[in-house]
Amino acid sequence: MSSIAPEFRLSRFVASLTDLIFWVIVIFTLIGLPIVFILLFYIKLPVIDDKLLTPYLALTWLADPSRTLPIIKSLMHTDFFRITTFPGFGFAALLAAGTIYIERKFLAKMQLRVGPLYCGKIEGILQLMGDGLKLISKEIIIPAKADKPIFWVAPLLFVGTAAAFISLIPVAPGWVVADLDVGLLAVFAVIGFFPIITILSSWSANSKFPFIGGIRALHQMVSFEIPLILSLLGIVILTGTLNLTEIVESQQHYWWIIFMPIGAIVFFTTILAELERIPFDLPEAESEIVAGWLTEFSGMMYGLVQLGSYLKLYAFAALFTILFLGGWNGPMIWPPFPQEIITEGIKMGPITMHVPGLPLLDQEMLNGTLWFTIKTIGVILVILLPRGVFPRIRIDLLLHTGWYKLIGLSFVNIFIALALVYAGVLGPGGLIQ
Amino acid sequence: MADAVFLAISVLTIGSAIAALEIRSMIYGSIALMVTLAGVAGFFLLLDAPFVAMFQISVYVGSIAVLILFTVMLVRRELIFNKIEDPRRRYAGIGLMIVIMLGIGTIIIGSGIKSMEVDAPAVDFREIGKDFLTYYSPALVVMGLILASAVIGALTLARREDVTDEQRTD
Amino acid sequence: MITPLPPGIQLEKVDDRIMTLNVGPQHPGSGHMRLIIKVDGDYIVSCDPDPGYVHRGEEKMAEYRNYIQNIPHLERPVIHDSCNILYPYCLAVEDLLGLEVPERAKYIRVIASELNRCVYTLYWLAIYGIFLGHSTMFMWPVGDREFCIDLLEAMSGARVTHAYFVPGGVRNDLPANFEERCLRQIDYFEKRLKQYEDIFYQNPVLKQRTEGTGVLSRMDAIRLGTTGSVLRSAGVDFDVRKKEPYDVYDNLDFQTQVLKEGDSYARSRVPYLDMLESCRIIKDALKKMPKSGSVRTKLKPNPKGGNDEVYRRVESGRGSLGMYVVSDGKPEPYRVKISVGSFRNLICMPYLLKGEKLGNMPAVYWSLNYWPVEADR
Amino acid sequence: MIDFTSTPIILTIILGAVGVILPVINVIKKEKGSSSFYGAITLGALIAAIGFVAYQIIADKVAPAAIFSENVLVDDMFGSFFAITMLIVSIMTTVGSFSYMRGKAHPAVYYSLILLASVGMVLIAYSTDLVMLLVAWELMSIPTYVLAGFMKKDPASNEAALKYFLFGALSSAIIIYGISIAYGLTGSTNIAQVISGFSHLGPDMMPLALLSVAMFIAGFGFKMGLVPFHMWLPDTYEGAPTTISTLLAAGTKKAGFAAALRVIVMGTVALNLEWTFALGIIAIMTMTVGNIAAIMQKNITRMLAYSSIAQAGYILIGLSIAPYSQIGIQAALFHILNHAVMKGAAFIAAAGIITTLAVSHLDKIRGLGKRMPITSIGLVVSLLALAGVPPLNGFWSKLMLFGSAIDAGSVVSWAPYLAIAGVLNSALSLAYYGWMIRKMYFEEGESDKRVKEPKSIIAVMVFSIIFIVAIGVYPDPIIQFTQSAVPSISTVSIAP
Amino acid sequence: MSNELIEFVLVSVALLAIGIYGLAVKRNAIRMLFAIEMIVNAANLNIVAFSRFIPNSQGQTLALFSIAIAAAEVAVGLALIIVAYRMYKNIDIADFRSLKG
Amino acid sequence: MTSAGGIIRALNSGVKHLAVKRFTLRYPEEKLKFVGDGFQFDPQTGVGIAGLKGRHILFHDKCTGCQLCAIACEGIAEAISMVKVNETWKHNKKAIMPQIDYGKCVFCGLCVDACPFYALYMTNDYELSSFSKEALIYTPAQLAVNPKVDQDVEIKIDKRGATHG
Amino acid sequence: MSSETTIDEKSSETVETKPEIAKKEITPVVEPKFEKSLAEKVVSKFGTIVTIGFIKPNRIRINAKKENILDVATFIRDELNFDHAESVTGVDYPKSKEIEVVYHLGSYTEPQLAKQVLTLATRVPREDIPNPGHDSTRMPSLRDVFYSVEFHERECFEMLGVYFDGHPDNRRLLLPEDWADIPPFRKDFGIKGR
Repeated sequence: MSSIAPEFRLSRFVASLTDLIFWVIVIFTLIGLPIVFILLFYIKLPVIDDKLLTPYLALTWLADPSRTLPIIKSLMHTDFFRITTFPGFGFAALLAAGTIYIERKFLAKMQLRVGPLYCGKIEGILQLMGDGLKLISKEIIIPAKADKPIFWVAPLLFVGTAAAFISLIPVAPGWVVADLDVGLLAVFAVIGFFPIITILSSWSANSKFPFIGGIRALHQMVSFEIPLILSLLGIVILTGTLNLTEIVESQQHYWWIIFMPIGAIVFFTTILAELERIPFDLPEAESEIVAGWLTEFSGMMYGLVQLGSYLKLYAFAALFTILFLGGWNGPMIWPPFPQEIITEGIKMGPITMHVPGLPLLDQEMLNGTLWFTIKTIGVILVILLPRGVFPRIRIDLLLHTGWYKLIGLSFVNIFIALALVYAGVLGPGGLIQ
Repeated sequence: MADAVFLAISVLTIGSAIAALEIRSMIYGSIALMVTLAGVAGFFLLLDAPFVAMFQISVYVGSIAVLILFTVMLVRRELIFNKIEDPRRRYAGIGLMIVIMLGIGTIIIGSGIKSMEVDAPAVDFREIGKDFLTYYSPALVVMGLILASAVIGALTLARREDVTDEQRTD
Repeated sequence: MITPLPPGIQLEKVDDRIMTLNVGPQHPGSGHMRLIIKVDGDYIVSCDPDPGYVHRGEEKMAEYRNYIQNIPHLERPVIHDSCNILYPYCLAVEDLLGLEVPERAKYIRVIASELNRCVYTLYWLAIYGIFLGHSTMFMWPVGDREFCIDLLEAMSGARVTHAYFVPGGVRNDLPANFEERCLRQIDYFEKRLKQYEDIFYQNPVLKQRTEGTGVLSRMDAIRLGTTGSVLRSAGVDFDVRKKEPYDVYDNLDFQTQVLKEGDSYARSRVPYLDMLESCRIIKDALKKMPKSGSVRTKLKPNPKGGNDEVYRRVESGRGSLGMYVVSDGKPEPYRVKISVGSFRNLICMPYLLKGEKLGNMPAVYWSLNYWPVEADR
Repeated sequence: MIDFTSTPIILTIILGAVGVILPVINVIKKEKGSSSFYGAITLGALIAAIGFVAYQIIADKVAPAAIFSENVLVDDMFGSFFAITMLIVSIMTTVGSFSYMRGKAHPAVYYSLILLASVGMVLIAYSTDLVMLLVAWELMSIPTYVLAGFMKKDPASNEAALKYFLFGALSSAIIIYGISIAYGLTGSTNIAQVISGFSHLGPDMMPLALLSVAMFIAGFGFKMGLVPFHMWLPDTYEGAPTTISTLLAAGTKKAGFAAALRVIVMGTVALNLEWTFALGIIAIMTMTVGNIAAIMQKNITRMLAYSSIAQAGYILIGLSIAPYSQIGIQAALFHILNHAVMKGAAFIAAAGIITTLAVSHLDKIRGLGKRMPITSIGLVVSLLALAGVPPLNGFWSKLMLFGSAIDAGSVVSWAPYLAIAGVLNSALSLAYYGWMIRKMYFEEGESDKRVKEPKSIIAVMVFSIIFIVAIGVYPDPIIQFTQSAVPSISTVSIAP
Repeated sequence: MSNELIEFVLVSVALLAIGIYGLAVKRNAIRMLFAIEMIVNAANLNIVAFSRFIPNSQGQTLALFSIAIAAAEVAVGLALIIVAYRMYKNIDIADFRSLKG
Repeated sequence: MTSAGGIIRALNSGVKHLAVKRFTLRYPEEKLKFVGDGFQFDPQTGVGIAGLKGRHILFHDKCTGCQLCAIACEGIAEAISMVKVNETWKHNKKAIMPQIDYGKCVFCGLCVDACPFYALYMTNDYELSSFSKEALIYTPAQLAVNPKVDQDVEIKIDKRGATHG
Repeated sequence: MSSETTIDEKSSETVETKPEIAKKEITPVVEPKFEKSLAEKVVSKFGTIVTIGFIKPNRIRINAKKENILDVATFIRDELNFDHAESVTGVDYPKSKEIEVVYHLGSYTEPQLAKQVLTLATRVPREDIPNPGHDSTRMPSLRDVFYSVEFHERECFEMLGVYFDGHPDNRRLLLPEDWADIPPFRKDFGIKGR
């Protein structure tokens, strides 16, 4: 009927499929396995049953289900696991990916639409994967006069900085990649990198629209960093620490949002600005400047920037949870971890598995993670909400808001905190503890 | 391990310091300067002063580097690249650099700071806050005046005069 | 009465600080037109509109077709408001040919015309929303437009290019159960419209952006010969439906919506208030409409007009829309001139944008209720 | 913790608060404030400050000149002396700016920056801690960078400010480096402890200490305009707004001497070094280079700039022979005060000439004596005083300086040569001062029509003439005052 | 703490020398600013390195002060450079020749 | 404070709409139901019968080959041309019938108005896409086929909003 | 297309049966009072310079010579309070070698006049080989009288080649920059295929 759709032949399809499988196997054995072994080499090798767990041993033991768990446990002890998987990148990327899907569905619901629908049969749940595949397979186009090294590196740096931000976030008691004493200051330091990456990438594209967008982003981020920092000083005054874990622990009875609602509001507003989300998405104001500093990105570079910005979204939401909503604190709703598993072992059919202690996956950790995730998703939803409600603000009004109103409000917040400390209500040796 | 890290950071710092001055494109020069500053922050971390390190990164990367990049991008594209200098002055400069390095280096190596003991515990950064509020409190006030004057002055200088005030909303 | 004239458009002195921006025709901030904007920093020094990218010579084409064949062509400039652009043509041709329109057809015309006004205004409002970065305000009007389009489709059989009005009435009678269906949908539509207040018109961010930008004073609005929502937002009470009622508008109960401010916010609000009035008109017309009767006067196959000229105007979604038809006794008109609101409001653009911030450009530009295709004809 | 009611703290509060509030008033006030409104506020604040200092001295609440303290600031006579000097300079600048700033943009910022700079200048003299010194130094420098470039439409002002900024930033960077070494060697930033630490250093550490002191000299020398570091100075003084040149020449330069007195001299004494000889050489070089270069100038402000380099050389005589003569530092202080007034008056007169006649070339001021009589008389008097003509105050301070040099000749053999060089240089300087006076009074100008002189300039002129002549006639009280401000310098007093 | 003090001080001296070299050779205002920043950073490194071996916190306080001072200086300096650029359309101070003498 | 009130009001409105039914027609699966079958015209009374203006249907037994439809289309879209058919009808001596090019047709329905013999109607079939231009030209034989369309979804309005169901 | 239609043949001839509306003195059955009073005001002021084209309900047509059009327009603006122009139209009459320029004037300020549209028409000479802007097809611009005609006159200039003296910005508006044909709304510009 038409000349566009090629004719389908099953034999060719099967042949191409076998071809593909063959090459996958070849490439995996030639490149993948060595990479796996190299990675295993860098994992700190534990001693199990008086034997040093070499990669070879680990690989052979993996066949024996009773020995799998110790290996996984030893893996969970490593920094590698923390950085890549649980409190670090993997967990955050999972939440960020979920955020993208939630955002689209949520916004669609508010706008009386359907949102992603077809990909993945059930309400378009695989849409994100489809988008990712599309972005990966697209050609990366670089402007001819672009400054290529910076242009290439900027998206990677953006994701890297976002990942560094994530590494400072404590998810559950003891579960944080980098537990710094100066955690909050480190957060400020990391936030400072984003405008630089933005301005560099927009400059390197050598095009008018990205540059105007980049300059706007720069103005916005830099001018909102000040109320961001000031709004958090109240908490520092009250807790007397910069360590994020200690800040969470100080909220076991009361969340700081109760005492500092103004600070929370200011911080939330600055989050919106730092994330370039509506109503502060001036850098991407499409009716004036096409897509802001993202105009010239294409293919996976755009995908990386999007990944980075959603990681940033997660990180800021998590920071809000930690600072104002009590982090992982919450009533124990996770059922107690059965002691029998630790002592008796699991009986599954013919195999009885003895697990000599699983100190990592205990009740507190799971409960904390649960509460943290619930609160963070709640904050993310509230961050997403303005996108459906507000129009874009103008640049001068934005700066006016940042410099006049928010800074004033954050000083009010600081004075409230100081008053609480001097009145002896809160802080070291206060009435409420 | 620490030695390797130290070596890496020092090579990075000094190399990028030279690059910041010598690289042709001024944007790359600014990036190299940022690397230098970050390297110094790395030294601070090695020296158990995380507070100063984070402060350094926040201030230098968060504000100074942005300002420098902004200024560099403001100037015309052809000015972003260096002019070729007078080679005589260049050799004189290199000579001066070597003289200073050797001279002060000899003084330092010859002096006794090698023998200073190193087992003192690192200073807790909470001490800094106490210092600020007790001994250095007048200096802190004056510091505030400095920042105020810098902000007032920089704003007044960078403000464009030919746009009338009616056109500004605020 | 007439105050001194504002200066004409003069090209500014070339300065190295002044940058020229071509906003359009492939720019998301303009439709099928180009604005040559000179900016000094963030401020617009001059704006020179350059329409004509979709000029099709409809007026010339109309001279080669007879009065009936012109109908599908003349609605092309504004396919979202096609009933209203055909309306003056039909009125003028009726005057030329001396046709009487049946009473029921007049009411049907009014209903179709008001529904079409809603369709156009919602489309315009949706784009205004997306210009200001309000994505919900894009989706809602486009969705709610469906109610009106559905009704129009039931009436005429087409979703946008209806070709429904003919000289002497309308093409076909209303379908069965139309009154009940129309009332139900219009009631719900009115309810939906009221929800726009919360999220759009009373939104403080929107108010900040649009209030006080691009202010057009009453005197300027009159002198520049603006029309429609631009004129009414500046405090001039002028509506062709009230001032020169055509068909049955003098029987119907409605009010002219006038605001005083003359800024972008008022300009964007007047069409919205008009939509609410349109709902009232439709409900009233449905009540007063004769339940049965002829809807179309029978026409000869090739009607000829006398040696005469007629100028008729109606109130369209963008203001007064006039048709000047000159006949020389042939089946084809000798000259057709379409005087459209978009073209008349175009003259405001250089005056309102001058001295504004570049960020205000979309807000001011689209609030002028400008439809490039109609202005170019 | 330092006492809250001590002089430096009160001064900081008065001047700093007014300085910060002025721009805020400018922002809040919708209509454009006039220049004189802000000028009047500034003048009020400065007079209140100087009154407070005088009250503290008269009420005998000020400690004797001590140099050292446990705290970062000390409330002593040395500081009070410099505070009065600096505040006089600031007042002269402010009053002179009344006419200069008329119709210019941002008067509020201008006066606020003058106030903040005066806070810095005052606090330098009071500070006894290196951190405090550094911070006060910066508070003095940063507003003056801005002030030097305040005339944004004027290329000369831009260039002047940029050069001044680059050298100033370099100087503060070097000072920070010097402080770092001093801190590393002694473990403290308090000057007292630094010096005591220096005096107990082992011999292998001594080169580092010397390096530190050398860096201090270089850093302060940039501001003082000593000869190897003087190349920015004429450009800046010429290009900057002339009233600001007053502040730079008469104010910040003297603040450099205050810092030097606090740090360098003590350091050199503590280290038991022959650094005094190097200072002496620098002194001779400075005055000679300054005077010879000044002869060749054709521009009033540029000539005055070179002349101020030369005057720095005279003052340095006092510093270089400080350990050997009782009145060395006293003479230096006396000359600092005199020079502040004389140079201030000269620059303000130049500013008056530039604002009213819009000329700055020496050939253009022919017949000025008839066109602007009061300004001319003020200029002539201050020039003669600068040259050291007998009945004026410059004579007495120079006499004391050269006398102290001769006095020190009994200890070190090279000291009298300083006096000889000074006398020769004074004679040399008379050449160009006389040249200028001749142009003003004995040559026919383009017109003889009298020009209306700005009242503020007249006020400054009258004040400075009275001051110069009165001290020239009866110098005793000031000499008493300077004597009380001189800290006693000996290795004994250094060890706390 | 396996590094010795002298290593840090030597790095600091290297930075100081590079900064002075830059000031001596370069005539581009922004480059000169870079060089000054390097000297300040060298001093800061020195201070923090010394303070690691001295049992008080004055050193780190001093470093914080000097970082803040450098920030203020850079802000003013860049404003001056921008003003000069608007005037001359150039940032090379060797080309600023309105003042002679 | 009014701005804070406005912000809260807008947010409240947004949150409330999360509970409103969505108003999207899932087009390929659902098709909106139209009034009537298609547009017809009664030349006797001069009034049309409402219906969708979709693709035409041609009744071969009524078409006389009078070309009035083609003449009507002449000034509008030139979509109708008369072609020979291999049929023999008593009332159609020339054996010509309209052939419609849907690449040009604007669906105005004036050809239906022009037909005095009730031979040309419009149906509610509007899915005429094709990969080639040639496939859009419908011969009289193709036009004679009555299209089969299933359109069953209507706008439903209830308390929680309107929806297609 | 299969057949030649009759419509085509007729329209391609373009017989000029109605070249001059103005001189034919169409007399309506009932002349409305208010409109007549308005028209009489103009006639009493200018006498024979102007002629009344027609007086219909809500519509008046006044024909004027192009030399007097500025005076007539000023009078209409100042005395009759018509304050804006709704459209400016040109009608080409090749037979009489003239182009008629028609101004439709309306009023916002006077409530009585809201429903009135005053048609002010004038005629300018037409040349067979047009050279827009440089031939005799020109008339004074009404821009200084009715400000709103600015863009309309620009359109009239490019579409019919009537040059308006005194218009500040007589440039092309809608047509492309490289349009080099005769003005398209003249009758001798034919549509392709017709």
